[in-house]
Amino acid sequence: MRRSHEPISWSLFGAGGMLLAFIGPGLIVSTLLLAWLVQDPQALYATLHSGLQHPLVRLATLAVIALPLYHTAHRLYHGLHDLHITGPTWLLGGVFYGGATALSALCAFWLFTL
Amino acid sequence: MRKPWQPQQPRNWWLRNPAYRRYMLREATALPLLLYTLLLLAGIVQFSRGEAAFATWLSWLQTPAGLLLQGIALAAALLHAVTWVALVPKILVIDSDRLRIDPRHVLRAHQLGALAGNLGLIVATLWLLWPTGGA
Amino acid sequence: MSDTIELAVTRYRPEQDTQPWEQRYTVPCSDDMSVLDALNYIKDALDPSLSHRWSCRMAICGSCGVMVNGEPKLSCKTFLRDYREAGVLEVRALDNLPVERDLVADISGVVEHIEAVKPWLIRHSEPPVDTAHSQTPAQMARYHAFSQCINCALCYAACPQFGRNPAFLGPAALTLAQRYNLDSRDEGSSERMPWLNAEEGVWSCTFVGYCSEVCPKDVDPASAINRGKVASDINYGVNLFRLLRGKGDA
Amino acid sequence: MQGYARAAALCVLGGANAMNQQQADIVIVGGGGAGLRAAIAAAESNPGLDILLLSKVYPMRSHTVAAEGGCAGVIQAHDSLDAHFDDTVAGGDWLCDQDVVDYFVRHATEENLRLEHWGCPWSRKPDGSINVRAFGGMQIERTWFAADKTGFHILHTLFQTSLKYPGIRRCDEYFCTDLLVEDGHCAGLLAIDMRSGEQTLIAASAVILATGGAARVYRYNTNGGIVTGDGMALAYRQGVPLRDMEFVQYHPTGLPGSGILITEAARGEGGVLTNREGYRYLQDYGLGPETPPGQPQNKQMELGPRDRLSQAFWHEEQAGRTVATERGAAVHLDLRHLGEQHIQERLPFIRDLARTYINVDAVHEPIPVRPTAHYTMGGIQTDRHTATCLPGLYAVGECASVGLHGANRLGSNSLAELSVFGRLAGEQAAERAAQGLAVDPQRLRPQAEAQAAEREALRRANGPERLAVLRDEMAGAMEAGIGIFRVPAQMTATVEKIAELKARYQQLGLKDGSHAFNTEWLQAIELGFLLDVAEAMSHAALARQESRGSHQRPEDFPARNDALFLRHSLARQQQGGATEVSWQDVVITRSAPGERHYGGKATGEAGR
Repeated sequence: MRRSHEPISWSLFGAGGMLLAFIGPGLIVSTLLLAWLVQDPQALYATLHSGLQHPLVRLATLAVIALPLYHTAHRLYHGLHDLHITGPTWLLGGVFYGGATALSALCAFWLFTL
Repeated sequence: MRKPWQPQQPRNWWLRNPAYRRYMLREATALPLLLYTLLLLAGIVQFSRGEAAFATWLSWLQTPAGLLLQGIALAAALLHAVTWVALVPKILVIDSDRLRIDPRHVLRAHQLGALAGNLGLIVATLWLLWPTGGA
Repeated sequence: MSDTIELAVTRYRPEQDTQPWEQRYTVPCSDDMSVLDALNYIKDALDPSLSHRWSCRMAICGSCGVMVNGEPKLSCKTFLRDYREAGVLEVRALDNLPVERDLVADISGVVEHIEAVKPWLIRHSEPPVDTAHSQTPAQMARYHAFSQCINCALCYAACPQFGRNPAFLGPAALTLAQRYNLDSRDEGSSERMPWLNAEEGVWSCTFVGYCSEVCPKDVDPASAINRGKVASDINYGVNLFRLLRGKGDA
Repeated sequence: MQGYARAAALCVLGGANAMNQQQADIVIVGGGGAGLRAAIAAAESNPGLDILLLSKVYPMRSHTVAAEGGCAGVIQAHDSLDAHFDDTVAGGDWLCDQDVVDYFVRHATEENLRLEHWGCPWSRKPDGSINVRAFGGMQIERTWFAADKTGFHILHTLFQTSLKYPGIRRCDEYFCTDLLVEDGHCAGLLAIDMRSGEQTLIAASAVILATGGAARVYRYNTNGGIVTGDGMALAYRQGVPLRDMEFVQYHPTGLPGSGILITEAARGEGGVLTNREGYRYLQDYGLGPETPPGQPQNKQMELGPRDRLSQAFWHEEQAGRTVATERGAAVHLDLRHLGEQHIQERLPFIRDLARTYINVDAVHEPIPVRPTAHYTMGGIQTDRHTATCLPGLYAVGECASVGLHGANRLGSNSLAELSVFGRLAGEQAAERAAQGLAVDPQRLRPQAEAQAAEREALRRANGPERLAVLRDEMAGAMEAGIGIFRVPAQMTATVEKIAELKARYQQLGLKDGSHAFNTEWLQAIELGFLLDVAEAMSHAALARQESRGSHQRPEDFPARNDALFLRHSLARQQQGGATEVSWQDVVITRSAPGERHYGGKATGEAGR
């Protein structure tokens, strides 16, 4: 029996799922609140900007983007299998997990070059 | 003289049973959550491009499309949170000679954690908005 | 006793039929009649050519699994009274398995999967013949639910991933591997992990969870498999660490 | 009906001569506890052997799976092998072969421990050691248990353990129809591959029959549909005697209607039996004095032997003191005083069964129960090493009569028997196989083909008689004539009825002419087996003119008669088909026949 490398993606999926369960709904309510309540975007920008100076905050922000990316990519990748939508593994894996990785890397780049 | 009938799983297998439909709905939460995550990612991009760009992103949030996406994502996130937390005690089982935690406690801890995490985030946001916002 | 119910049974006779078809039977319906009683009534009184498996009629031998109105059920533990409202009972062979004939599914593939995972107690050394291993009730409780599997294969009929890919070891086999891995007397988990670690092992499972819903013995295979994922995950990490130190097995 | 005609035509065209052929060193018929244990023993004693385990169901479906209460073996410090010996011999009303009982009690514990080493989840005490419970007729607690699914766990442990021996291969869902005898030796068998309907000749140096009991000859029984006496009939047809067939155990607590088993462990744990008036009637039948509910005393009241308890029910029913239920007369098995926690821990399956099948929650209501046919004490006559008089043929488990149970089996002795004698049978067969006594399958071919043709003829039979009708008439006749109490006129009527049914069986007509998984065909063959077993039972019952253990003739021979009948009955099918009953002496080594003491009197006996 050949060892599967699924543990990597499953771990990321699990971390993302847990994160989404713990802060997902709260996060969405928060952006809705932003949309409704924010009256001074400049002040908000400044507050966020100063907050993001701390590397741990940047790391946490990266996690909030990257882990849900992996989580959703994992579910959608398996969802295609469930829907009998097939394709070469390298292609589908590349699109979903590669996409999540690429976007996470970009996110990291933007965050750490602020 | 055997000639077994080989059934093929139909593509729409998941429509045939309520349990499967619930499963597919749970899995489908990933789509709006992905789009929402991309929206957040866009926020970071805009943020990195400066104040004005960030304000634009904030205005995107208020467009009907932005609100719709957030509404669907909120429903998805709630469904995800409920189904996820319910499954945790079946996966995370702490039961060894040295340490045993009742699965009910594992469940309760995660329920409280999710409640605290989400409500805490909302409170924090409100607190963040208060001085910068109107009040 | 004029009370009756209709059974729509999916027939398949390999020597005559090219594909399954439906045959309807009207059977008496009383409060304590099981679907198995109805099938035996058909066999004895209406149509001896109907084939189905059964034996113990007390939900312990695991022979009589069929689909009843689309759900995998032990026919001996499913009662006509619960379908009076529906009027018609659709009975067919277990889903996801080849159909040998009528309601007889070919479970040989499932049994092969069960055999594959080394489902026996593995010890480095045998204990003396006149002593028992010690095992406290708490240690037994750790695997006890997973040892209750009767191999009825309802969980395989419930599992869309097995339906999609019959190479998937599936709920009962993986649960049995976990049953021994979690037994305080066993020392063989390293021999079973390769089966869990494989794509066809725990990693084909997407936690649909329906296997645990249909299990007539409350075994909870979904939990067993997903705990197996945690075990496999840790095993992967340990193996990676060993590889990096130049003595891995992958 | 056109389909049937077309199928029949196809069968003729297909021809009956497409016979498969296999060879093995040992072939074991039956994949229950005894068969699996024999296979493992053979593989362990000689790993080079080719052992074929053939079963008409997947092994884990075998009826061992339904045994609930437990498995005997002396383990407590204050218990002794002598005590187990005495209980077994007295329980069997001195019809046990005492050398066999001696061997059995000496090996039972060892075998239970071996099952433990193989992973059997025996219930434990808080300190992690083996727990035992009280059982009927046993003076000290020595019944090992795995909650109330002991047979299930033993069977699955053995099945799973058997998988690790490369020497053991299986033919699952192969139905053995005939034994093949060449030069006075059992040289193999003929079987139907149920999935294809093809006949298979299997040649072997040794054949072990481990096919289980035959309680399906009765209308109301605790047994699964597969328990049809196949092995008994296979041996009987080869002239091997069936021994002590008149002794059929009625289990005192089956569910009314279905006969589903409610384990004796329910009483071992402290459940009590009451009649319509709520009175614990067992004290009126020599089993008293009444013990406090929930505090069972060994060998008293509810922990008396099964034959006595079933007989007490019969008397209560005659006196009109039973409870009328919609499924017939019953008494109440009351567990309520044990409390939910104890019931859930020790008797979860019983609670589930009662809830599912009669909508009674044992925690809140008493369970209605009645005696139902449960176990055949008799079977294929073997010596104390499981060999039959036909060289090369061994028999073990419920299908065999090794001489252990006598006139009444004690609960929990039969699960231990599977291991103790299953192992012995496997080792004996391995020894024989090592001598290379295999017959060339080609030589068996002519007789195999002749027998296969007979089976084929049955598949195409188009007489007027209906399978289900014959089966039900047989079951009714056995219930009436060879039940808990046996009355001469009814017994004679049953003997005649079985003869009539055997004649009508020749006029059978089957509707299904197909090959693949043709269960009508298989059931017809099973009915043939059942009728042979019923014949042996009824003739032996008629011949035993005394009352002993489970064989009670209150009208004509109400007492035990050691002078004439301290002997095993041997029912043998003669060449012409007639049944002849002869007698064999019982082996008595150290326990002279005495009175069976239960209830208050048991205390005196327990000391010896």
